[in-house]
Amino acid sequence: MESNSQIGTYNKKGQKIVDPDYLFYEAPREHFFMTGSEVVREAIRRASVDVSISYPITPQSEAAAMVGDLWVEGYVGEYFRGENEFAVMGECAGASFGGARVFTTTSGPGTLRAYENFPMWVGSRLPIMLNMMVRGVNSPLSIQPDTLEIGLIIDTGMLIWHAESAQDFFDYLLKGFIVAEQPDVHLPIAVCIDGFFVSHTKDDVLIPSADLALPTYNPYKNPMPVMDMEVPPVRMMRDPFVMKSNYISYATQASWQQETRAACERSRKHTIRLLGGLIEEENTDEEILIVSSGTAVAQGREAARLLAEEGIKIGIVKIKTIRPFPYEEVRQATKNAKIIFVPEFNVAGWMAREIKAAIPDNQRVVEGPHVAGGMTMPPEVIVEEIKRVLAQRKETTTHV
Amino acid sequence: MSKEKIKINTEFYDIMPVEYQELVEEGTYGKEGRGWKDVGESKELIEEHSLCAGCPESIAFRYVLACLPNPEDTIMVGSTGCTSLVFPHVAVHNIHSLFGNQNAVASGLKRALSYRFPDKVKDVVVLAGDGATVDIGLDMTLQSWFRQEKFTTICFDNELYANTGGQSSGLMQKGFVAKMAPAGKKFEKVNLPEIAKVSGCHYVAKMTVSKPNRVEKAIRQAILIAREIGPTYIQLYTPCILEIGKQMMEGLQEMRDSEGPNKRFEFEEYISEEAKAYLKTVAPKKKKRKEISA
Amino acid sequence: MRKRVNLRMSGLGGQGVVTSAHVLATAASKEGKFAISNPFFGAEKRMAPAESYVRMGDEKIFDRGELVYPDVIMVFHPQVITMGKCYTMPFYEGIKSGGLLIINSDEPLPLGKDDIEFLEKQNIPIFYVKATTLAVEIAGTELATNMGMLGALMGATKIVGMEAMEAAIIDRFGKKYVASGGTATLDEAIKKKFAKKEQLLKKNMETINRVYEIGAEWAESIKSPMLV
Amino acid sequence: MYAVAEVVDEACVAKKGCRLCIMYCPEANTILFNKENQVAEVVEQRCKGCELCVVVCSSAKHNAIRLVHR
Repeated sequence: MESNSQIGTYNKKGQKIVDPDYLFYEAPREHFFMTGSEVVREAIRRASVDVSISYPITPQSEAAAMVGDLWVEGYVGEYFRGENEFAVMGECAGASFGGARVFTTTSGPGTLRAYENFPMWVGSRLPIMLNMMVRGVNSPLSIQPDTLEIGLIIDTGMLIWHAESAQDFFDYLLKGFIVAEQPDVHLPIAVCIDGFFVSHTKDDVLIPSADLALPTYNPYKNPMPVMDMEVPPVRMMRDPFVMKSNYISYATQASWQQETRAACERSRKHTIRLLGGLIEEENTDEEILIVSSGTAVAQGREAARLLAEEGIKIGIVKIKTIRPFPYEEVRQATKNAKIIFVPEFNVAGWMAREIKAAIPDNQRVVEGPHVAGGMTMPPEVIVEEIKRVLAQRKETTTHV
Repeated sequence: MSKEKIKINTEFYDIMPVEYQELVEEGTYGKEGRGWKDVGESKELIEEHSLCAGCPESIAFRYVLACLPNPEDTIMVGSTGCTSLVFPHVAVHNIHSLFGNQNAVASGLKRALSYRFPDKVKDVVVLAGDGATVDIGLDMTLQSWFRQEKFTTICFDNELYANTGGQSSGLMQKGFVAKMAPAGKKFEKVNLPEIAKVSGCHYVAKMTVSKPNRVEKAIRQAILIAREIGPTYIQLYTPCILEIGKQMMEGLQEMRDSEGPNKRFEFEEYISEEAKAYLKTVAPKKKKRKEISA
Repeated sequence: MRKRVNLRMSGLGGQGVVTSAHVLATAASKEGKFAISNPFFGAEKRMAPAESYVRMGDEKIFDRGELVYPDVIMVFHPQVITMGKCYTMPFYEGIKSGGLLIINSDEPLPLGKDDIEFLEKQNIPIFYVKATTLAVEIAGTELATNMGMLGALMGATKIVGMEAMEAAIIDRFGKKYVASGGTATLDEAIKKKFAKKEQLLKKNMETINRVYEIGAEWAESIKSPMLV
Repeated sequence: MYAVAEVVDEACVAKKGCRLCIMYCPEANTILFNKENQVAEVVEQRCKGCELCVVVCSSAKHNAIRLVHR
């Protein structure tokens, strides 16, 4: 991937530092059957993380605690429990400003409590890895899976990836560091999974040896000065942008926001290479498609199987990156579709909105089925919804 | 960072701002025994800023910057408020992230720097207003002390929210009529120095900035103790002359009026036993500061 | 065996329904089958309803989460039925025709007339097994109830082999395992009960083996197509 | 029209070690000590005219600084 003097050397734990590409594509992998929380532990074990800060909230608590074990074992440089999520994200920011590779996890109400930090991370170009194990955020209290949370962070400017399975989860965590830390990207990344559906579910995952690790983060590739008094300029600005009512300060703010958005777009080329594209297509020449992300795709795949048994063929489009959103890819993949179903685990239907905004003739999009508040979405429910809509459309066509 | 690192390539010298050139030529990075007496005869590590004419906070800023024992390896963390208008003009690396999370940011920063530079002294200093320290950020202020994070917290206490136009704050005096306390503030000025003592701070000082010698000694002790022992806290009265209805030349008098016996800002200092013992070990070596930080 | 078998385990917090689901799925995985297991997503509390799910089969499984249409339902405690301590009402809701019910009870439970009619109509046999009684008898602790239930399932359906099960048990109890609060506490209780880890593994396997025989005998006696 | 401070060189006692105006000026790098002439001097373009230097100088009875309009 890049020439790096660390490659081939050994870290304090005796892990061999290898080229990321070797770790991702060439190193032999062994089969494990483990929960999503354990997947976090195994990914972070190989990620050369300098600092991790945790706070308990279901369903991410187990993963966050296991990262603490890694710290005791010496795989993670520094670790502690912060006082609340707003503070934790501030502590992560501090560590990242100080040049550390930083990892943390959060869920649901914790994510919203921490929210103020995310656009700040983006504006400060801090490539922090945030693992979001999403769950319900509204009252009455719910600790159940619900993806509304992702819809709420969509426009913070972070890279947002959504993993479907334990395997995705492992790979996205490691690859996410690499993409987020590219000098032309250098942004925080949220690797999202559906809480419980992935975090607490035992699933198959192929993992390379624990004797291998990613190269450490090189903070001096940061497009912004690292806050360590090791590099000039020590004086960041001649005049502060803040609260100065003049055109230049507005323009500076605006162009910086555009630049961080552009940096997010620039992540495409790295992500396409590492994830094999921003979307994954299956039978997209069919007229009926399911397009979604995360567990909704997994359920969609099962629904496709059930429908195939009845002779109804449907295709699947899995969206891997919510930001940057794969507009062109989705347009291409759906160009033959007559009906596009967007199953979602939230009440808002943010994914359907994104897709509708991306494609022509968006009356083709059927928003749903939706479940929320932790409700499960059995494949049978998706099948029923697809059949209902198909019957309705047929009826409408007949009447016309 | 040594002064070497900020030296300007001769080819670019003429296009660099004059303030930067002065900083390279006359800045006090690495100077032994630096203190407020350097001002007027060297380039200060703070540049022209946009605070009000006569603002005592500006005086405090000058003293703090002049008295940092190790500015070449000091990183400051600020918060939102009047102080955030000054930090862009400060010649040490400094972070503004959000309002109230300054002690959280400093915790992460200090730990990252200790991990990355195990053999180097990297001082972290938080400098924020009273709203940031005591109201919105109190949780993180206290928790960083509970966790014994090794950095210094300096609170510029002007007893109100100055930058937003004079609203009441937790450090405002009881009975003071201000925006958002239209019938007078209902509860006592929060006694953060006392809270700091029981929350694990090893050095606590409360004063005005009317006496630069005293400020210098406090800053120096607080930073040295934080480096070796644990958290330290300094509360400085920096009245907002604008919001308390004073003329721009009256700030100094206001401070002097507030520091007499039994007044709100009567000088108070607390040093933990552990910190006292430590100070004894560094006192004779004061002139060999370089060795300590090496 | 069916191409895909979905199992729902209903019990009370502390009985090990989550552990047994994970162990069963791990065993299936070790046999080269595809499997996915997960608990019901709640804040499980001691003696409050608890549920977990296992899906296993010959092709890759995507489906996850709460299992609505099970082939097999295992009831770990009579109160799931008698006191309605269950997330699903009635407790057999969603069960597929030709499925199987395994209930931990020393004697048959007084099911309602409608329930009995439904289960008969759907061709669903009920296997009552004294899992807790046997666990106390063999392992000396009711905490081995879940092992008894696994033995009953294996004996009745041959869903996974004994070798894979043993490997899964070693996976779970033989090394450091990170569990959430309540489970971790119970793990400690079990560890204290047995002086050595080997003893714990041995007693677990003994319980499974003994109840397996009972399950196999029962299956022999009823000859249901599901069980072949 | 802006008011800025101006040092009356003849009256300034900086050569005797006085640093009152330099010390209490709220602005950085604004009142400097001129080593050559041994007096305080004001960098006019930085001065905001707050008059604090005048206050401290006159209360010490040196009366070496006054405000002038530029």
